[in-house]
Amino acid sequence: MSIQLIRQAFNGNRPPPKMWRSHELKEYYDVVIIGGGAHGLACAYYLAKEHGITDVAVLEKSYIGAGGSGRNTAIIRSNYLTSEGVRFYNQSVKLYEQLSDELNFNVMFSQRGHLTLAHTDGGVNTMRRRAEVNQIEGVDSRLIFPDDIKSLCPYLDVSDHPRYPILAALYHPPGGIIRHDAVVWGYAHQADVRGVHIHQNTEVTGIKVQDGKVTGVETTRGHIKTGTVLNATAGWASTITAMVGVKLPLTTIPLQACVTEPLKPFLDVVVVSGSLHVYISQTDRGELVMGASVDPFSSYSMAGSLAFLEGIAGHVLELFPSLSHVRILRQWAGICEMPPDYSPIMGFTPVNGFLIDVGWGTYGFKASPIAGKTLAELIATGKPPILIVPFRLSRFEENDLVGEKGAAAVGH
Amino acid sequence: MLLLTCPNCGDRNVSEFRFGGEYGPRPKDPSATSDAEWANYLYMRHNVMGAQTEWWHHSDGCGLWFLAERYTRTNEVIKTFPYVKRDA
Amino acid sequence: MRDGVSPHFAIIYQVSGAVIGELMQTEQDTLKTTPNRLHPKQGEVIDRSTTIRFTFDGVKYIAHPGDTVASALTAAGVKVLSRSFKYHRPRGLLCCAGHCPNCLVQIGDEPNVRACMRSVEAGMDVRAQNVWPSLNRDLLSLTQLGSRLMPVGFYYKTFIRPKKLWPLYEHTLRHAAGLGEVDIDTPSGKFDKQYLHTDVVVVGSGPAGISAALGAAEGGAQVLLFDENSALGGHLRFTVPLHSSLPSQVSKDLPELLEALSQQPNVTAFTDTSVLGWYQDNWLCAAKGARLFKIRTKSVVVATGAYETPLIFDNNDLPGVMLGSAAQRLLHLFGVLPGRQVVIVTANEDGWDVAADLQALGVNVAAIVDEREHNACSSPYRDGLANIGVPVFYRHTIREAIGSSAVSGAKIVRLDGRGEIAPATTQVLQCDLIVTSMGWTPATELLYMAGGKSEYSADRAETVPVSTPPGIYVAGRAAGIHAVDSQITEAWQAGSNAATFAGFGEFDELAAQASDISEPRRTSERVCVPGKKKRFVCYCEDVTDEDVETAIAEGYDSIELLKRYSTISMGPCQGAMCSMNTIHLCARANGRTVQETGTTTARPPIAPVTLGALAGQNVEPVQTTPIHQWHLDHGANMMVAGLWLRPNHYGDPAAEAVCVRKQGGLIDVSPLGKLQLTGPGVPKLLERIYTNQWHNLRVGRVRYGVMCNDEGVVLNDGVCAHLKDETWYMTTTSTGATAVFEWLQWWLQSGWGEGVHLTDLTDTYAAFNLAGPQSRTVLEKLTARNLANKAFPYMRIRSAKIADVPCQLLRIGFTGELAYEVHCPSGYALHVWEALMDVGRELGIAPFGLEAQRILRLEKGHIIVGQDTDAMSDPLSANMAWAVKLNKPDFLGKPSLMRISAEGPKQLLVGFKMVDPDVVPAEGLQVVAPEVDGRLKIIGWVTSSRFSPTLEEAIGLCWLPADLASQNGASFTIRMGGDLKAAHVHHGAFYDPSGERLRM
Amino acid sequence: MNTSKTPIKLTPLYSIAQRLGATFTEQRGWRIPEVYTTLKAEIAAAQEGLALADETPNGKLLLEGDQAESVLMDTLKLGALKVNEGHDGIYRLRNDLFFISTPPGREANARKKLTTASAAAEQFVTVTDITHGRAEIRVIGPDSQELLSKVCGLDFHPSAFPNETAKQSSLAKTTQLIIRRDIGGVPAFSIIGAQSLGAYIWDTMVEAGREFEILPTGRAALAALGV
Repeated sequence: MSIQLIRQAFNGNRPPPKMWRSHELKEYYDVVIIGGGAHGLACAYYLAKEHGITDVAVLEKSYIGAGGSGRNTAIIRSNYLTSEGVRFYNQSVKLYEQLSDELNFNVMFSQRGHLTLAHTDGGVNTMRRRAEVNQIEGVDSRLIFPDDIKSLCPYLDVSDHPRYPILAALYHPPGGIIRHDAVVWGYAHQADVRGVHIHQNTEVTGIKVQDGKVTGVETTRGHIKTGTVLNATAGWASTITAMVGVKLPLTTIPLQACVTEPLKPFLDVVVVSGSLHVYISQTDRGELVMGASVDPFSSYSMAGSLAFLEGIAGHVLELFPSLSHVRILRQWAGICEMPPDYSPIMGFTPVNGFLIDVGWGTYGFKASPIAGKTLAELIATGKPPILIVPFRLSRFEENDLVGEKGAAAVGH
Repeated sequence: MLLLTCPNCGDRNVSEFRFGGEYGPRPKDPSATSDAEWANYLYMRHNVMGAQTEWWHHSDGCGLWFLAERYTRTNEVIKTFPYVKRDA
Repeated sequence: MRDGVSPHFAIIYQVSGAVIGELMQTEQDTLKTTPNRLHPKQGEVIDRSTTIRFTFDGVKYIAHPGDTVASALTAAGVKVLSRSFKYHRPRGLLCCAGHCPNCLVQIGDEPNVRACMRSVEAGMDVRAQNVWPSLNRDLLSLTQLGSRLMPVGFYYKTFIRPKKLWPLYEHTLRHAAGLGEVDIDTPSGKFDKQYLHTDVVVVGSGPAGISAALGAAEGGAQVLLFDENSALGGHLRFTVPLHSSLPSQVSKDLPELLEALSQQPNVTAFTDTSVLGWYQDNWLCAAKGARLFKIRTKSVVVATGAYETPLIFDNNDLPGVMLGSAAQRLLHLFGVLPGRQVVIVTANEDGWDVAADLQALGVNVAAIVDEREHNACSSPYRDGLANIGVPVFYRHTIREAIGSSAVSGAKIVRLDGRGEIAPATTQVLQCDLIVTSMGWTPATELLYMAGGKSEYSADRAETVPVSTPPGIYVAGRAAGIHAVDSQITEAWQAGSNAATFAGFGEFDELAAQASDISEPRRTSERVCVPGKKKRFVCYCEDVTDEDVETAIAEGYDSIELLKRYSTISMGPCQGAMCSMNTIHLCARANGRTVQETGTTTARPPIAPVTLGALAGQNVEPVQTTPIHQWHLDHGANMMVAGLWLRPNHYGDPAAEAVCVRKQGGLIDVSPLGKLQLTGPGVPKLLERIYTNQWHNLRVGRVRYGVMCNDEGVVLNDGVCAHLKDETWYMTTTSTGATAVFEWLQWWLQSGWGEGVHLTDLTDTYAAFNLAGPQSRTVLEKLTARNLANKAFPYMRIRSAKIADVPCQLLRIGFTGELAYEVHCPSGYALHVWEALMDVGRELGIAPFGLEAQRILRLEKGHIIVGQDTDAMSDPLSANMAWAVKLNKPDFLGKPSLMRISAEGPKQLLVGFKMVDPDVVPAEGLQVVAPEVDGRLKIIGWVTSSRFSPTLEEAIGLCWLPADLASQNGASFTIRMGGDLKAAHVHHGAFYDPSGERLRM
Repeated sequence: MNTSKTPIKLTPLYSIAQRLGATFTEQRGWRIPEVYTTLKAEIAAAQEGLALADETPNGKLLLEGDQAESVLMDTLKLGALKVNEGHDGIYRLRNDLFFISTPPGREANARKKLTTASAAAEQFVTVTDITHGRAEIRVIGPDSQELLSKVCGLDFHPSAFPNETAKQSSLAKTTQLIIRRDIGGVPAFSIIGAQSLGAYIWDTMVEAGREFEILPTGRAALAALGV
């Protein structure tokens, strides 16, 4: 029990402390971060905490966490295909493991284990490939077979199913789920405590560039002078980057999710099926949170579709036939900016002082702590940390794409 | 569900179609492009939040590839039209 | 009106006393009586002629057909139906309309059923949810003792340290949370879907909905009318509408409206059908039991009514605190008394209606507590109720519901001139029922989803629609119209406008404009009466008004942040009961107006819907070849390959492979993509889409080709034959057939199509590969065509009759043996296959499956696109450089391949053998190099591996760094389990490297 | 060279019919169910309820080319057809693409005629026989519209889908050509799609049609109905 709560319990009418404050827009900030999601706020926090850079504004056009940070299905894992991906996300998981303590805010990271199912021989091979790469990189991850799958997740149908038999699964014990909003609020609070200005309802309308260098930002609340701008706007990244005349290799596509009514706990692991395009977990409150692959066409619209609900219901029942009476309570959508190689784009752009933290596709939330930390280091030192070098924008021109694409497409 | 007008078959549910991405023609003379120009063609996208010209394929219908202009924020389709080769 | 409607007026007055008497005699010890059941009355939906039995937590109850679980239990005097989510407080009926969480129960294997909406069925096993050990003695309710330590968001502030205890805390939290249970043995059930097309959809069948449907149908439009209740009529089914200018006529409104509807052939009505959401382009979704409707309409009338808004006061969640409309539903639809002694708390005439209703049916009205001044009340019952001595407290409101597990009294309090609680004015009234009628929240979810907007009207204390998108119309209470005659006239016009929008009749600008309806204020702005105990805003999540204030003070001050932090409106009611009250509280705490505070986004589904209904009938396409049944009949082990079901083997794949090498085998390769290209432009097209040369391929010849995209990534491979002058026949991989067809269609239609026609013949021809040294002998017995090597060499195509069937023969194969691919019209497939098998059997030929084929091709070092290559692989790296002609003019992928060629590939796909021939490294294992610090560096990976039954050793393909791969015999190590196993590079085919056998 | 059997053509629904215990007849070299249950019941289903028939033996040609229309007009004296319209078994699917349906066994002749005509006219027109490539399943009966509304998003109301029109659409997640071909005033729809999906489509229709007591109907009943 925290002292804070006990104090709050017996303090009678005294208002609880503010998590973050409101400020007038200053004329100048050392660093302006566009996007008040988990990435932007984490970067602000690490800038202040690790580099002593506190003259930072985080500009959010809506409320903090309104975008992908509050719309994802809150799955954390590091069992990627490439060494670059595994190393990067492994650091992220390690930061997440310490995050409640670091932020003094329980983000409820539940490392309950993560299962990726394989339904074909090719799928089994890909899972084995990932397990091997993971193990070599020191990440707990292994291939398991139906008996073990059944004992971890009794409700899965591991029978000799005609259409999508479960042949094996990649089991990743440290993977799990988290309370995504809490991550946003925790970072926002600790950034605020260190002097960062969080400006909600402040939309960027333009970026000033002189002689190839950023000089300021126009907002709906006025002009800000600055020499360093970080674009951490995820789905909207292309629209912000277009303000400095740079084109990105991104396509914005909605990603949808839904949640059921609360049920007594019966699903203890996160279950993912690539072939069936579904992932499912049960929150601590008992709801099933379910997501699918990105929508079939690009859009900035966050209106969900019926086709998504129909598809995911069919696929969930394919895996868990006993859930046919379970009711969907709510659906929603977020937007993702998909890069061609399913890997982020982080760091410098041709415009001096304009940095990007984009290309986060469907895997951005998982990376929030490490993305924030490495970008803070880049901003503070001017040197890209080794972990994010593979993710530079110039890789596309250099024909040096990241290999995560290898596993993502082509399914013979 | 979005209704899309196939220039051949008329109004159909969008689920009958396959999205073909933002319109961006292949360089006329690929051998004369620089690496940067080629990368621009392969990877870079306007990705506008607004009216976008894009390819669609009536894959569950007549098999026509055609173009649409659509507002990407609202998904409102402004118009659809068959592709016409500009110059041979 | 067409089918779908069952008028609820089939009233059966006779009580079957004999049946009940019999029941009472035999089981009087256990069977619960129904003390709260009233005498029969008009309009009730129960059939008193029979009685059915069900159990609730193991106790037996009786019900009549037409009863809901909740009405039957209330008739029996049951007040507590559930326990709350967080504090496990007892909860009873609140809305009786399926909108709140208070009556969620488990019925059999179905969790979270709304007891007030579910009809009783004989033998139903109803159980309370989330209670331990029982509903009436739920020990988890002890959590409220610590509720001061569990304010809103308490879990964010606790259990942070020590970290290792968090999993334990989490386990406890999880098991205290959740509602119903999933039974692992639940059968998958029968569900289906139907598409509906119409001109106008009307959602909600109250007086407004029915009138709108009639108005639209009159114009000639086809109308679908939906209602979530079991009968049409909306609130007219259980209210006596007196607030009309035509009091003598409106009592007949419902029968008249229903009669008019039954005369109208253009309307089809659906009861028990919830409209779940509006999606783009007027695409609606509705659910009726196990069926999902997907509806395309031209226009929509939203006549969804309103939710009655609960009042927030101390212990406002106590069983026995009920909404006015809930009490009326119980009385009129089910003949059930909600209580014996009632205190009515109100701010409008609706409360007086309820009072009159209850009084007339024998409930003692202990008091009417009206927050308005005496002169503000215009109820026609005012004097009547006062005259018979019903105490009325004007300018009073309720302060607290008294009682432990059910209401036993009400504490009321006077309001001063400013509407604040006047000190020392508290009185306690005895009662077992507290009914609140404080006003309405329009059910605007559908309107908002469709893009409509509302504004808050401070005069009315309600939101009223201010703009609707084209084709969307609002009527009735959803539009802020409460008086029944206004509802009917306005809705008629809305329906008529909807029909006009759908193309029926001329648009009448003047008539189309909604007239300015003057409505008296019915809704109180007072949403909360301060006090000292718990006051619930959100019943689903146990959020109190203090929680809301605390959250706002902490900084969660926008409505969206407040929702996420407090979880208010995120439970089963999805805000139906709490959203308006929350906005008021949020506005007040922030010192802003209700309008400025805004609302949260409305998200489908409006009513919770089962996964079964959304999934519908299981339709997952499966493709089978024309001889599928033969494979099954011959013991084939089938595997899924894309959409296809194909034989993996017939028992012993290694033996099948050996048989092909020694005598021969026959494999069904019908799923191969087969495309016909005709026209003078074909050679030019082939040059552009393949990486090698095509213009010089003569008629009768076959060539292998690789297709790349412009990134230079391998998309597909296969052979293409030059059949006739302007006719070509292309094959693709089986799972890539559709993709290649669309790919070619794209290039043809976007500028490269001149002089080319493309036809997909994948399904028109079956294809069998006859491979092995005996294949020529077999085929010769079935054809007159000269098959001699000279007449029909390797990589040629010939037409021939095989077993009297006209076929195309291609001398190609994946196995490295002399082989013929027989392409025959699909209808003849079984005939040709059986003819080949009949002849071949004598020569030792056996059928073989995909596994044997994979072994055989690996022995030849052939790659499989998609297994040995992935979405990053180019042909120069993937050992296919021989099929790339960089010196020909532009083709797809050329600039990228030129660059790769100039820079040199970084990785190469290459064959390998193991040093220990019995060790087969599984596909997916990594090639590693130990570093100085002992760590392993990944330098490649195994894409294919098998134990070769021909060579009797392990062989495989893997990706390696180019310098290593280019040295034949170079050693490297593969990580297997904890060990590193040695392997070496092998250039060329493992078997018959010179390729003599296929040219025999 | 030895051949023991005369070649016989089987439809993708042959095994299903065998399992249902149908009796078979031969139609232009195709083995086709004669009766599944009783002739009377099958006729009644088609006229009053819902029947399902395998008509795969019908000839099927594709005619492609910008000049396909003029070739058709010249050879068959056919009037102009709009897209989706049909006449005498000829359906326009696109400006440059026609689907031609012939009685069983007539496809070869039709093909020859059209090929000759396009060669004579020196037009670049491709005629392809896809008879073996497509399963053709006809649903017949007053309930057929309702049945199709369970598996396909098209509007099957006669005002939106008149007799003798053809549309290509998604049916049960597969691409199908749907032609409305009423039989003596009774609504009927031919569903024409990849033969490899034929068994799947048949099973899906049977499942969806259970509530209408759908009945497989053989050649005998169709003949009695004048098909």
